[in-house]
Amino acid sequence: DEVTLQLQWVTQAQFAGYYVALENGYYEAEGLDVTIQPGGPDIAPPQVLAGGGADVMLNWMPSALAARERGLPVVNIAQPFASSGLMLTCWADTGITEPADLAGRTIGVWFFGNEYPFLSWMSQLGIPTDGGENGVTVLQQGFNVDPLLQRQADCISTMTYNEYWQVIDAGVSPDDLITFKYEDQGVATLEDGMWVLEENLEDPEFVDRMVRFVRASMEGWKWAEENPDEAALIVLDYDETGAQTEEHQTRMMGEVALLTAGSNGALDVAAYERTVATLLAGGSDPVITAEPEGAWTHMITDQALSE
Amino acid sequence: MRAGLGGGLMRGMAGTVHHVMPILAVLGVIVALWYAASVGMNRAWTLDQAERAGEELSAGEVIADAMNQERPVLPTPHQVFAELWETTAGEPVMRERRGELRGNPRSLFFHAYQTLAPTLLGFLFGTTLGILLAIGIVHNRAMDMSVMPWAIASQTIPILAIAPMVIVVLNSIGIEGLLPKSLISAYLSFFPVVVGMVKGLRSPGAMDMDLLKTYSAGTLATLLKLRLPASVPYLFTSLKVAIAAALVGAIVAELPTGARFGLGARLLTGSYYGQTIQIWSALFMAAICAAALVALIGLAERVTLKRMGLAR
Amino acid sequence: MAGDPEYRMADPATQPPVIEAKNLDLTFQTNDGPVHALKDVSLQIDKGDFVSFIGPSGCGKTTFLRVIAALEHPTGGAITVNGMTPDEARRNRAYGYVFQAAGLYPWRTIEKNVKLPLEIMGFSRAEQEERVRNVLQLVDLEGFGKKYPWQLSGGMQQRASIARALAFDADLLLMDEPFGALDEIVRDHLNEQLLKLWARTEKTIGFVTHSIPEAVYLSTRIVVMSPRPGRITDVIENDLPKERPLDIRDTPEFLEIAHRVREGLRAGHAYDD
Amino acid sequence: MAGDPEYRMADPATQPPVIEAKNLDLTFQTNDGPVHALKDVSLQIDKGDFVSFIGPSGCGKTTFLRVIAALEHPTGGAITVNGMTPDEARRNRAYGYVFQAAGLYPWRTIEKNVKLPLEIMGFSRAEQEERVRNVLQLVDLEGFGKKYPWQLSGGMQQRASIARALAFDADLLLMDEPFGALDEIVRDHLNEQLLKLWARTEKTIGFVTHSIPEAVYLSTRIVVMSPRPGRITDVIENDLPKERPLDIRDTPEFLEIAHRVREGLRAGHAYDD
Amino acid sequence: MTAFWRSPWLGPSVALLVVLAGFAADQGLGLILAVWLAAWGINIWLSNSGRAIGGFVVPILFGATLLVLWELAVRLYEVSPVILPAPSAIWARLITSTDTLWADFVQTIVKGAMSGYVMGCAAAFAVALAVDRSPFLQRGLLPVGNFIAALPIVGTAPILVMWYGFGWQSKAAVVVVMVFFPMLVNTVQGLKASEVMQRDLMRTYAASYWQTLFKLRLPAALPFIFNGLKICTTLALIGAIVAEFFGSPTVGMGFRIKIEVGRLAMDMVWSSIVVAALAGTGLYGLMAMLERKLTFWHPSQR
Ligand SMILES: Nc1ncnc2c1ncn2[C@@H]1O[C@H](COP(=O)(O)OP(=O)(O)OP(=O)(O)O)[C@@H](O)[C@H]1O
Ligand SMILES: Nc1ncnc2c1ncn2[C@@H]1O[C@H](COP(=O)(O)OP(=O)(O)OP(=O)(O)O)[C@@H](O)[C@H]1O
Ligand SMILES: Cc1ncc(C[n+]2csc(CCO)c2C)c(N)n1
Ligand SMILES: [Mg+2]
Ligand SMILES: [Mg+2]
Repeated sequence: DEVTLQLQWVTQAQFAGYYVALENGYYEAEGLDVTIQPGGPDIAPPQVLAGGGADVMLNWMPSALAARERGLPVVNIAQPFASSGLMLTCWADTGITEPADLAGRTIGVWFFGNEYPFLSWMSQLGIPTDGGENGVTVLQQGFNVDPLLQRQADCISTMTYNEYWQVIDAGVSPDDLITFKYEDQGVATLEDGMWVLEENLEDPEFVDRMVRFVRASMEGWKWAEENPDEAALIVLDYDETGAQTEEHQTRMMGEVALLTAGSNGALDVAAYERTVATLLAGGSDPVITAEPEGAWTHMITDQALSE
Repeated sequence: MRAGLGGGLMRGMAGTVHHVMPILAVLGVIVALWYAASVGMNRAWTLDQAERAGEELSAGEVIADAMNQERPVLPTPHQVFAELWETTAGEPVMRERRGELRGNPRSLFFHAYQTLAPTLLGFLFGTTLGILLAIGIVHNRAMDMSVMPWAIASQTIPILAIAPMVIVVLNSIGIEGLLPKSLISAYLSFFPVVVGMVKGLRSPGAMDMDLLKTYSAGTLATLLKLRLPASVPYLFTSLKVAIAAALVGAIVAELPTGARFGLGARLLTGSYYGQTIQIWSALFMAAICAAALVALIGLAERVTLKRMGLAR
Repeated sequence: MAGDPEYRMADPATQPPVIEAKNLDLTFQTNDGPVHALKDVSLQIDKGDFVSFIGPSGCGKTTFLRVIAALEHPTGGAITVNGMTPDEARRNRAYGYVFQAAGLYPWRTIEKNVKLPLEIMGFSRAEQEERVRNVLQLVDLEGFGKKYPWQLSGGMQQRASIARALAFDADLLLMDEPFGALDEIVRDHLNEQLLKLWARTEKTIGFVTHSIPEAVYLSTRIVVMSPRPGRITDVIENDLPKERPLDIRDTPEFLEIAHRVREGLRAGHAYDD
Repeated sequence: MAGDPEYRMADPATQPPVIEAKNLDLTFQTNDGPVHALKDVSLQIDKGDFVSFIGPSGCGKTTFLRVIAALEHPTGGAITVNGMTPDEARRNRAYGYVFQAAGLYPWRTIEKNVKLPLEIMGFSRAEQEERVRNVLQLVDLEGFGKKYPWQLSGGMQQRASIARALAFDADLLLMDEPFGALDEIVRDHLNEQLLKLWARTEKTIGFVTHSIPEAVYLSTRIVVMSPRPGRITDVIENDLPKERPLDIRDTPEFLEIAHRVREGLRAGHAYDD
Repeated sequence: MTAFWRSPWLGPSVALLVVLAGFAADQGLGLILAVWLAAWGINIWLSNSGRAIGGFVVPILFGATLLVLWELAVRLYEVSPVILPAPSAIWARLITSTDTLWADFVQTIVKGAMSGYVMGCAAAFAVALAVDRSPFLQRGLLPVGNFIAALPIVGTAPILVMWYGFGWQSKAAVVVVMVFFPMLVNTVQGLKASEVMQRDLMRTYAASYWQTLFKLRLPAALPFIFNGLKICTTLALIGAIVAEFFGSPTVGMGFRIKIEVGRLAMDMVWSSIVVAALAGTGLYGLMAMLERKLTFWHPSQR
């Protein structure tokens, strides 16, 4: 049986579990022929899903729930990432020590559906996001750390497992930086869940395929957590751009393992509700306007984990 | 005989020198400016680092460091060329992977090939479409009035925005691989051809047209014997712009196909990981390809015009 | 001006007139007002006629020839060619036209330029070669077939364009100052050739020239025109015998006709000398 | 052929020769082999001379004029203009050149086309207007100044290009078949005007023509050329008086010279009739 | 035989056949084909009727047809609005978002594209003159210049954003790089376009370089220059918009398109595209109008 998985970023250790499952034959063992499609800054995985280009997508929950409200009914079937790796990284010498100091600063934010957690956070802090003395000036940050290094921004968005280390690799010492993890600020949202179209779940054959897919994927994740160095090498091997370095991927794998460690694949309902609460609190322009219904199911993970 | 041969050789060499010297001179100036700019732009970082480490650097040390950073703001020429060299000459184009011989993702040649294939195919599509549209526009008033404004509008649609949709839609009906990329290439390259060819096909003078009228030549004969030959200089000018556009199209199209391989993917991943040297070497490879393609068309132009007796 | 110059009796035994123009008017609209290029022009040309048009520059000779060939459309009056509209006649490939300027296609060699109408009219390869060779010889351009137009002198270009118009056998030849750029000797030579061709093939020829002797030597009728507005002021019958050696030009009959033409011409000019 | 046609005694009282060509050679390289356009051409032209060039088409008349004007460079021999190289003379704005084809700029009206050299040579506004008016009148184109070239007949375009060359007072006028597309009457008129201008201004004129009477009527010397390779076969002195009414063309002296030119010309032609 | 294909009935009968074939294959397809061919027929009739309104009505009718077809296709085949919204939905969104769209327009088109367009074309023009003037530069600068101009925008945009910041300046820089090459190629080609005799005339006047340039070569080059200017209008827009994908403040058409794609608000995306298309057509039209005024003498304009 064929399954196409749409990643939400280029091939990197963030998706190690899936590559491991592919490389180690876990998918094959489940009778699956899996294609992994890398993503990129201009690919909206929900769109690919809607267009029939993939069976499953990985997505951050804010973006997926927003899509759901826009009339694309997607459902979370598994959540390998237990916690969020998103954080804000600032220059320490700007004098920022706590979130309230962000007022009046220039901050780089990822858009493309990834701005929602930030906007919620700011609205909880009561800081306007349209510039000015007491507000923050938001820049649409390209997906690298140049704005910080060039000091075009005082803070930028980073992932614990990737961009933060790029800043460090650029020769900045951790002491020169101050970071705010979304987890610590209580505004964390779930990342990298597996989502499918709701209508497909009515098809038992599809459900069966997904059960096997999730099971094999989680097997891959657990192997990757235990063998981070080998997992990084496997990812490296699948990188067709030839741009990745072993050092960076190994470290990324280590950090990612921390985020997936707490998950067996089943969605943690409490975390889900926290995410929804954060998103509903989105201030003047909330990400979602109403509590979503049926946006997740344990049907797949229940079956996958029971056998 | 020998003298003649030697003389010919000497003249050939003199000719080469005559052509290469100015290029070298200009290149020299650019490289010098480039080094200066590199040092200027990378210096801040070196000084920042030194300050944080509490060191004092001499001017020489600052320059040396600024020219050899690992992630410079602007890499120096020698860094870029070293990278270019390593990723072309220093890497096999193919490599063995799980018993299969595949393209080696660390070879820039592999990526260049992945980009050039859709470029050429797209250029072919685009040029053909452009010429056909121009022919239609010149011969049919309804097309002239209705197609042109919409062709213009089509070009103002930001390609990067619709490329993903195009790819998604094509993927969902089972078209993937070379074709979607080529279509985006074609989309960017047809327009300069339309504009140039409409002008070219309309360029014959009144008397040239009248002559054929007295023969009662049909539309087709007029097209073949007069309009097309007269449009050749316009065609080549457009083709040069179009092939560069086709390359850009192919690179753009690589981003929403999941940035897997090709020079575009290389550029992009380079930029995610802040590897400026990789960006610049990919950029150079792309420019080398474009320049080579443009030069190729220039050559075709010169040969054609000469054969048509139009080069004087 | 000779009585009613516009009409003469058509010989009832012959075919209908090749060209019949009645009260043609043609006005060009330009950036500074209309130009009345033809006014009330009536003329009948029969099969086998050799009609010369002569008149000061700008009097509408070219315009009239273009109207005949359907390259320009009159703003008033009526014209038929072989009983059809000029447009229909054109579609029947009735015309061989020599333009006032050579108008060779720069991307074609001389040979290929001459071949152009033959290709369009679908002559066979062999026939094309044959005809090209013949006409290039006729205009004394053998050996220049492989050259490009810009490699030829002005006169040679014009001869090439004459060759091009002669290459296919159009029944109606319209020639706009074909021999303007040629020297007297070549001109005499080509005049003779043209007369021979005409006598042999019974073509109808409309011929614009600035040379009075040329007009008198060649034609059966001479149409004198005058400018602003362009109109026909005189039509002179030329009853010299059809057989015309070059030295006919020294006979009193010849000089007499030439004199009449000159008088007609002078009348249309502003200079009173 | 008359003795040694190439040299004649320069009047020691006058200035050095305006043009002095010695053994000029010019070969064009073309796609099918070299063309020998000028071979061993030697000629001296003094200030105030009016020299006509005549010869079969393709014999190198245009090429020779272009060499004088530094538009073409000889592959052999030497030439000086006013004691300088042609290029230097050109930089001193020694030339007024009328090309064989009109060559008007399509984006300029007739008036503006005539104004072109005046603008370049920095005449004052008022002077420009004045001169344009004068020369347009001279060539009988008053009232057409505001038209664009393609709105004029062939002859009118040619007259415009003559006006353009006359507008500024170059000492050396080079005219390549300027009157080719004009009818006899206009041509006579312009011939007279040109003679008057020449007599009044002492210009030196090089004049290509295909008309033997025109050459004889206008010039002080007639250079007969012959093709393949292009060379000078005869130089005929014309000792008709400087004052030349139009009917001088019927005098025996005139006809005698015309006859000599015709003989020289015929010798260079292939037709033996 | 010739009479057959000239017959006025040929077109309509073929059209009818095509429509029938379409219906046979698929109802929706048949309907779409019918609308298309009917509108096309009206267009041909209108444009051949030679009426003055034709020039205005025909393109609009053509566009309206496209829109109707689009709407039909979306409805008949139930295309998901996250893939392609219907024109009616786009219109609804467009008229309620004019403030945002206007701000984006000013940021991207007026500040980014137009300034870059002017600078880029002017620079290319100046370089073309220099290159044309000096054979040394012609042989040295042209190949190198071509090479630099061939650097693809997706690569240069991030770098230029890094150098010139997130504001419109970096967008203008991208546009400069983008329009440079087409303008250069066209201008250089145009400067060679004058005829030999026209140039010879100038030589006989011993006209200076600048005189020849202004009085002969530039006028003769205008058709080519306008070619470049026209192509560059659309390139400038694409450049400015695409550059915003690589970093921008929170305003601008590229920014808008990008974030709204992420939010799957395709109606807003298309609203921005509509604005871009209108702006591009307007700029192009402006250039075409200027061209008509200044090169009235060129055969292609007569
Ligand atoms: N396309 C045009 N637009 C405007 N006016 C024109 C056009 N063509 C010709 N004319 C005008 O029409 C008149 C007649 O021109 P035509 O070319 O017929 O003269 P012609 O008798 O052939 O002169 P020539 O002997 O000089 O060739 C002239 O006054 C000319 O200016
Ligand atoms: N640019 C060129 N390239 C090659 N051959 C040329 C070129 N220009 C002229 N020729 C050749 O040189 C010879 C002389 O040409 P030129 O134009 O001087 O003749 P001409 O005497 O002016 O003739 P015409 O009276 O027909 O104008 C011709 O055989 C012509 O083919
Ligand atoms: C289209 C798209 N682009 C970026 C992200 C956010 N994101 C997910 S992983 C990652 C890189 C981490 O190194 C980023 C930026 C997204 N969700 N979707
Ligand atoms: Mg005429
Ligand atoms: Mg000549």
